[in-house]
Amino acid sequence: MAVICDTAAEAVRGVEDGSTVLVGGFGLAGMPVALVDALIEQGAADLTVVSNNAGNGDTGLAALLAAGRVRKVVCSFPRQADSWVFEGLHRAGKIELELVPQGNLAERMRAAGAGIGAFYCPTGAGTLLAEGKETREIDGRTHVLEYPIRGDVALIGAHRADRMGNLVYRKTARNFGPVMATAAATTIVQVAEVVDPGTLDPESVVTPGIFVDRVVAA
Amino acid sequence: MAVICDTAAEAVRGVEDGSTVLVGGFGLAGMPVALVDALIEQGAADLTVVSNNAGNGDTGLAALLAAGRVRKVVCSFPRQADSWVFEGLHRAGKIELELVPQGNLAERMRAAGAGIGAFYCPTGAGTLLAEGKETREIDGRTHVLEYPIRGDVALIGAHRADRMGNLVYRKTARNFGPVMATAAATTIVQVAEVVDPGTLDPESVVTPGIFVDRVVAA
Amino acid sequence: MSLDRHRIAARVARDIPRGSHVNLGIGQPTLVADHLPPDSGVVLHTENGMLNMGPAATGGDVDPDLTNAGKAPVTELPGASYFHQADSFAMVRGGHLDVCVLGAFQVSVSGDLANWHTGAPGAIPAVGGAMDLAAGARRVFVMMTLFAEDGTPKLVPACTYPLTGLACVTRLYTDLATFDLGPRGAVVRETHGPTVAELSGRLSLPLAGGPARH
Amino acid sequence: MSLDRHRIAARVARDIPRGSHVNLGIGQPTLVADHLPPDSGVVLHTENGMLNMGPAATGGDVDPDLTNAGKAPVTELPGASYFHQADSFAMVRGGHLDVCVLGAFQVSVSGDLANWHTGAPGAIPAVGGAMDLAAGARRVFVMMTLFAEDGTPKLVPACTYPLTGLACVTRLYTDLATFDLGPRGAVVRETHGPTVAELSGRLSLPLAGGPARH
Repeated sequence: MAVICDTAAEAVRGVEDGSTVLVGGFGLAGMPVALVDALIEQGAADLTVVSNNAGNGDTGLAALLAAGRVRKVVCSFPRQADSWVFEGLHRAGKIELELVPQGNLAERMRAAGAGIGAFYCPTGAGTLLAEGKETREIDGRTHVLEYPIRGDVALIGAHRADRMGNLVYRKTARNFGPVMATAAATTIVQVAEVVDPGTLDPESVVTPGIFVDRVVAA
Repeated sequence: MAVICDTAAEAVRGVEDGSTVLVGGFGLAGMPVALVDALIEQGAADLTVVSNNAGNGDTGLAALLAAGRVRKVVCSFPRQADSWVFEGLHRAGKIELELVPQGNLAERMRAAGAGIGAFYCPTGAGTLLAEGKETREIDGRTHVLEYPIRGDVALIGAHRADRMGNLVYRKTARNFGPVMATAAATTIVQVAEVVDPGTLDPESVVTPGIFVDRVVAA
Repeated sequence: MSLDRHRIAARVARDIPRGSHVNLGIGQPTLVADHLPPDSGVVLHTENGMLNMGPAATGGDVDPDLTNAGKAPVTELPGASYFHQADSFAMVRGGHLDVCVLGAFQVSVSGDLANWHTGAPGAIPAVGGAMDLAAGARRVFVMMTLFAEDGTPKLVPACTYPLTGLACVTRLYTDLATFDLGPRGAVVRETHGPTVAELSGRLSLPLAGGPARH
Repeated sequence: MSLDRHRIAARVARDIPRGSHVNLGIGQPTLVADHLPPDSGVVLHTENGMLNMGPAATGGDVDPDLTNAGKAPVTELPGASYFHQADSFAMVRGGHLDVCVLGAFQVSVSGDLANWHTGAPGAIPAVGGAMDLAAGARRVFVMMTLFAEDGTPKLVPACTYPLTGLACVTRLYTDLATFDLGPRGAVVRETHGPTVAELSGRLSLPLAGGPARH
């Protein structure tokens, strides 16, 4: 059952050093900035962060990186006009990078949430990013074996939650939130508003409350 | 681009003998009865039908079976109080059955729609239904290798469509529709109502029009 | 005194933690819902695609588009959500259900489950979501009578019926006793009438005995 | 005359069938949208989770929650839908996009694509959805200049940059010519200025020649 927290600090309590943290957002759309700020304050270090990007500008994920708390970033698109924090750390050898095609990033987290032990897919076959991975010919096409990506914690942003943890999102800010919510042991959500059960249309709930552990309006 | 048809007969035109037809519904909830009736009229035979059940009562899928058009049923739950048509045919050796756990049925069709060549999952490991299938130990647990189920045609029921083929469903009648829509070469949908683009809330569309080929209000 | 199926259901309900997400198998396990306290916060999952399912629908509330996994008309509670089959079984298989309660033909002392197929020649089996639930739920409870109508034990050293899942059942609720199952074999948690020694004899099984007897 | 990037984009747009579902890669391929006729019925997919994306947003229409794959603010058209990343890439990888248009560092005559990594020491590569699009779209078009700024051909016998996908590009649109690519090698569909023989010489490649010259 989802717990509704009063503060972002309460929501991120207990994240341990060495955790794998899934961080939602595509650039800043859907980035749970208040939760990431609270995590910086909370102090967990030696983190592996899984996110589409490696931080934009100086806020959110970029600030967590700048604070030196992240050992490794697993992402699809680290290099952008405003990814100077990551680039500086990476060039200085202070942060590890695992580059994963965006579809594999999403599907590997879905697999973690859906009880799929591994899956075959053609993305990246024959490229550097599949080097060393097991392959198999299926229907005449080379497929690469991919394993789930699980989080100890997911920090995601959504638009509204009800008190049972059901979530709806807004436009393309939906992006990785619903997938990460299924893939982490503890899913923590930042929303604009918490409403009573029965307020959200049951046909339109995107993330059912079963996947949500903590919610904070921030 | 979805084609809006005037009649169910027009919607099912061209289904060929020997096709694999995915038929939506869980019992009668979501069963596209008008499309199945039109398919009986259309005459395609020697079909493989993939559906959760093997027909209920004497209408819909049961009527298609009774008409002798189905060579094989792939389903999770053929035996029910009202599945006399299937049982009679099966006992008489006139229809083949492939029994698939419901979660594998859904996931194997999702795999077909999502470009997954095969996947490992623990369901059924060590049981009759996994006999002869390849297995692999992952994280200390036996996983069974499962392959996609693809349809030549999907016949599904939804609640409303817009003219671009976007679909919404009603309550638990949603069941297999959204999954089958992704897994067939041609997806044909029966709805209660066709509306103009812009009428359905973009946040609440369950099946985007990209998966829909033909729509009929019936 | 031995328990009727309603009292077995009540006994199961007592062990379901507050706020759990629970799937109740079709048939007798459905009765468990009637014994959950109104403030339990338990959220029922039905694998045909819904969370926070309400009680059976009657009269004007019956909606052919709103059924449970047994295809009986049900209702929705505030905070419900609907989803398609792949998402529904992702929940089941991904380990998100806290508890699932199933019926059984046979259960072995190590927790193997047989509940989908008698194996009789000519029988048409039906599996539905049973194998997914057995493999995916965090805890699998079984409720059944301890003996078949002909007196044959249904808790056995090893299942003779085709299996639904291996080593998946952690607790067994019956009319005569409640057991923990696992690698150590069957451990009696409590009995309803017979002594542990009597049960052991009737089942022809070694049973580690719990203290409780009701 | 050789084409500028807007005219290359217009040339690509002409080959996109009416009513197609299309993904336009970030950068120059985005320009193709400006050249689709208003009644084309083409539905644009953006892999961050939307179908029927509209033009760039300006002024008061800018919404930080509504961006394209390049993270630029965009608009929605009637009939749009939103979905999460696993669903978005299920569309891409499941073969549901009719056409995807990408940029490239290099393309080989057999359709290999290199567009994510220069391979330079110390370079931080970024792949995004390029490998999924290359592997999953029914037809992969590339638009690029035929030669790099230093005059090096970008259509090559075999890519020297790290690959994005093998044998995936079916048509290449450049400033100087349009090519079909595949197992037979590069076939010129039309040129914009040079003759096929001139192109063949500058590229040091055998080219099967199409008749059209514009």
